[in-house]
Amino acid sequence: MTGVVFVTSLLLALGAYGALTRRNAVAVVISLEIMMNAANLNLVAFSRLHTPELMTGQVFALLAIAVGACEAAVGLALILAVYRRYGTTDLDRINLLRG
Amino acid sequence: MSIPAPADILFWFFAAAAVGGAAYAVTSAHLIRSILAFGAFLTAVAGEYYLLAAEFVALVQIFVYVGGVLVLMLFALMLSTPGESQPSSLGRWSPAVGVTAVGVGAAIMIAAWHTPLPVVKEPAAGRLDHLGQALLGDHVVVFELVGVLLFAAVVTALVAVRGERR
Amino acid sequence: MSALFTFLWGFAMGVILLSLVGGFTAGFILVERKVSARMQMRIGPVHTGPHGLLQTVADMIKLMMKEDVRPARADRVAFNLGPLLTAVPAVMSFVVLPLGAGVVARDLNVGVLYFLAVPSISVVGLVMAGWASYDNYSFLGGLRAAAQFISYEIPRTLSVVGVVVVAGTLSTVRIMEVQTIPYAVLLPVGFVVYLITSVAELNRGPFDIPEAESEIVAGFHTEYSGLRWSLFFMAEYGGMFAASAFATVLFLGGGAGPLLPGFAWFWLKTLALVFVLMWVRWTLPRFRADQLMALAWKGLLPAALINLGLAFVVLFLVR
Amino acid sequence: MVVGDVIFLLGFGMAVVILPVATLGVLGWFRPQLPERVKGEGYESGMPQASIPRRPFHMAYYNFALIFVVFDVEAVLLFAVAGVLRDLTLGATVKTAVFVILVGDGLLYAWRKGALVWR
Amino acid sequence: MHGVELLIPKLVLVALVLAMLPASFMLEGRRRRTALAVVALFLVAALAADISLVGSSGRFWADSIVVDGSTIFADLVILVLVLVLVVSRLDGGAHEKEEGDFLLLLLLSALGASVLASAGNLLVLFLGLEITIIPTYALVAFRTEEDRSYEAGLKYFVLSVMATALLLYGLSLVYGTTGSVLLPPVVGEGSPLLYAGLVLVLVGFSFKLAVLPFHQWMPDVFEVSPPEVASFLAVGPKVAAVAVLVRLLAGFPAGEGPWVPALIFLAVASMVGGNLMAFRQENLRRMLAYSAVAHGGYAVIGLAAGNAAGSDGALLYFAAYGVGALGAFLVVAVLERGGEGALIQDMAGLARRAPLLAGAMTVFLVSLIGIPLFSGFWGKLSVFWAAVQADMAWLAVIGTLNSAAALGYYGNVLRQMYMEEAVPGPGVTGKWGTRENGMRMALVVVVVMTMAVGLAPGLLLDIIG
Repeated sequence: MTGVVFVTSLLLALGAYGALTRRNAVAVVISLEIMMNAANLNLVAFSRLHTPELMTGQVFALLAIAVGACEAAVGLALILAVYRRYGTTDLDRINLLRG
Repeated sequence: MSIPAPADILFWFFAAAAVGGAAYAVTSAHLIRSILAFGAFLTAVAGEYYLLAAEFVALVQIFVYVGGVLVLMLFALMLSTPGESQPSSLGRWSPAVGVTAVGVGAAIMIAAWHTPLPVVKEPAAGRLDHLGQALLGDHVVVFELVGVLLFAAVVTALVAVRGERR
Repeated sequence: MSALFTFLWGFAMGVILLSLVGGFTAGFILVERKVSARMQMRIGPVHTGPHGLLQTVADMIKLMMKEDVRPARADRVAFNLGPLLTAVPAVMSFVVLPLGAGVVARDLNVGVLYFLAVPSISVVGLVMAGWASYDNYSFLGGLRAAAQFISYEIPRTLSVVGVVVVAGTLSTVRIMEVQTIPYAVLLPVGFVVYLITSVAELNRGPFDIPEAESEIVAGFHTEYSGLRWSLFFMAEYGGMFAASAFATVLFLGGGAGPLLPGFAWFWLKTLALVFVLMWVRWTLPRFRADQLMALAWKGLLPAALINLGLAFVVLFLVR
Repeated sequence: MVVGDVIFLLGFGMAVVILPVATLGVLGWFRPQLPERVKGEGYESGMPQASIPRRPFHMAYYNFALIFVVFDVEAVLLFAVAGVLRDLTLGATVKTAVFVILVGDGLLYAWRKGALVWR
Repeated sequence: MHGVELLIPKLVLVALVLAMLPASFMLEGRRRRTALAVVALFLVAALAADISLVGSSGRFWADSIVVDGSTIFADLVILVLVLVLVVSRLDGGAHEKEEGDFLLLLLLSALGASVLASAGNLLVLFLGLEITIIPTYALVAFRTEEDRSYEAGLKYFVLSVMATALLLYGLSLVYGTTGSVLLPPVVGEGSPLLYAGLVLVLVGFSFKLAVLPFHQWMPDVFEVSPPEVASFLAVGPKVAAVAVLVRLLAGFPAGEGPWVPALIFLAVASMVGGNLMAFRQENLRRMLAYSAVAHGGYAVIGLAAGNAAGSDGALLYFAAYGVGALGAFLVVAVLERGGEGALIQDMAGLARRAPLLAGAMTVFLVSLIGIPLFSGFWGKLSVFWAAVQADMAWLAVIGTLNSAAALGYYGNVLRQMYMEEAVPGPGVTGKWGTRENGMRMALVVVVVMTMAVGLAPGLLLDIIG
């Protein structure tokens, strides 16, 4: 199972890198979802380590998938609203706020 | 050297696909390629779930992420490309972020290396029933609160998109 | 070694079912042309082969040998992947489909969910094809197809939930076994909702807004030609058969029936449903876009929820 | 046997992907390939393309897509409990009904906000 | 179910959320005032129920939901917060055409915070946090007339989801290494992976608490969101987060382990950094935002101390700070509705233009500074005292120095109000600066609370128990 943590930490790092460096808002959301998925994979894998019949990890993963979907829906709604006002989804070009 | 079990081979196969997909999704300059790679990533992760005896979670992943979130992203893609499919270049300070991200990942890996984890147990028989019973038993609060969360998400999303274009 | 055997077995089943879907497509296209011709007081294809039976074969050869045109400004990767992403999930869904009593490629314990989840990938292919073609008609067609697909996805899924509630299992094979009374009798609302949504998800008439030729030429596949184009057709006709067979499993008791063997009953029911779908297509006029959406969200979704309530009541009575 | 399932699906999927791709590839050798400038243009009923097919479109698409994702989650979570309701008490059914009502509230909200109207 | 009365405050919130749908017809029509008053009455009832629960405790649904002193305390703070905001909007206010949406989102978020505060396992913790945060994305971007509000909303969203993802990853590691999702976790020996998970969880919560260096979203959000939202964000989610953090950290051995220096770093960085940046702000809301970052740092001192006094102190801190912040943002709301500018120098001569409003603001600012006999003082005293008890007196010293420094920028506002001449132009008029009775009532209530807590802090400490 250590292998799983290796893979997921790599995915987490990749997602974080993307979320901080991509300029396109949709790409940022993709990166964020990659991070959430890394955590989900952990949860499912750990479900096999401790009392698999309780399914705690899998319930957690289902919950996290629901949360991920909600976040994506809300995030894309915000991207859409921003697009309608700024005419772009490029985060670097959306900067009326200082600081 | 013994021949690795099929489960191990498959695990690393899906892991490689997931990491490859994620890496491509994060670095590709074309948004459409990013979305495609993200889809491949999601499918590979679903494969891992299935392999880890979480077939229900795997299919939920396909259903919700590939059939839902990915479609939403394709819709948003149509927004982001007025004119040509513009390459979305990476930010200026990417090397520093890259080093930090690698540092975090490496720290977790090292921690994992030094932590003995329990032996993997056999998947429970009748686990689909167990899953349903857990959702209606021990975790019934979670189940109902997910209902509240979904309601909140509908309200939030619809409030966020409202308002006329200027 | 058993792992390798399973892999090869899967591969072989893939080849078999893919050919089967190909065959269905060819057959159904011919039947549909004949059926529609009768409904419109025409005679349909007659010249190629006896009674025009070889018409589709000729069409297939033509399609194979046609030039594969791709618009110059199309996104190459997405353009090529679009049809594949539409057709492959449609064929993949056949894995859990029991074609007659006990004949199933693989009886997954989450079969019902698998059958609903995997074809939902198709919509990605539709949008991608429309987007990648770099053509106004394709673009609009892809959008319309996606909006329609996702709108009908929810009532469709919910109508199946009702069946699972009553049957108490997610395995397609088990559902056929425990179904003593056809669930179409117990859950009539769910059956109707399932049929309507299935037609709509396949973009078939009267829900063929995405490819309404009088408005947007051929919709998302305007720019496709040759074999690539025929993949879309495979998805449609394969999906039509799969939806009918699945309805037989879920609502019509599978192979149950008097006198005839289960196998025959299964195919009879399925083909009857396929015929109904064709009948509907050539009888009803096309919906308008707003009517289409209103039907899905304000008509079928509440109906599916009512069906779920009905399923709870049935569950109470059965126990 | 989950590993068997995965292997089977992998084999199946490979066959289903490889066959059409191979057919496309092989037939590519026999097909005519006569590119022309006009063939490469987007189809617009015979006229040159009047507008680029990359424009913001109808708001309604988004409203539906946003609501869809949420209800997708609801529907799929119902499958998790639907299979066991038969074996459990009435209380379990009531709990499921409460869940459906909570999310159904979202539908009512969208309905009232006019988000379900194709404008 | 036994002891169901313990859940009444939460059930009232659920009922209100469900009732918002039919009620929004009234809220957005002519019966708005009545509808809002009914909502307020329900909140008062929930509050009364909550207060009557003081001293009792219980666990529900296989320990998913835990009701104890800190839960009741957090519920109290959240309910008071929402109640005051509802009262302040009785006679209108910005976006009254969308009162139903606004209130629904606010109540959903409050419900989430209440759930978060009573989380008994990691799943409910995560879910409660998400129900709290998701509605705030729309609340932050509520002002359609301002482009910038959407920009702030999107940036807030990105950082917040990132924090959520890190938090979820951390939670997964905690579950994986301890084998249980119950709170507090059964740590036993501890292991590197568990500690890595805990650090990730802390990073996730740091974003939500907006402590340095994870504070970037806060100033933007405070600058453009409706003032009611800013005040809610400054207090509600944070007090719930602290309540659950206390429960999470209770499983770990006190005063040792790698997270203690991490917490100390967060505390010192936010206090110093927040105060330094608050000095440079000319915009009143951004100043309040950076000062909120600093206040988050003070509260973290309590967590870092790791003793009972510290965890109670951190909770108390947010309550004591919260009334001041709530009041300050109500004043901001009055100024905004009166057409005043957003800069601190726009408040020049407020004491002459609207003496009672200026007086109220003075009380709030004095409380925020931490001068004795006002609520903020007791918050600071309790966390500093906890630090001293945990042999971290130097932390208390840094904290005290910082409070003294904060006098500078809060004092600047006071100076503008009392010493400077008013610039002619549009602005608030009347003693209170507003003609809305609801707003006046809300201001009076908050002033009274600030003084009452300041004079009798024992009231609050008793609730935590």
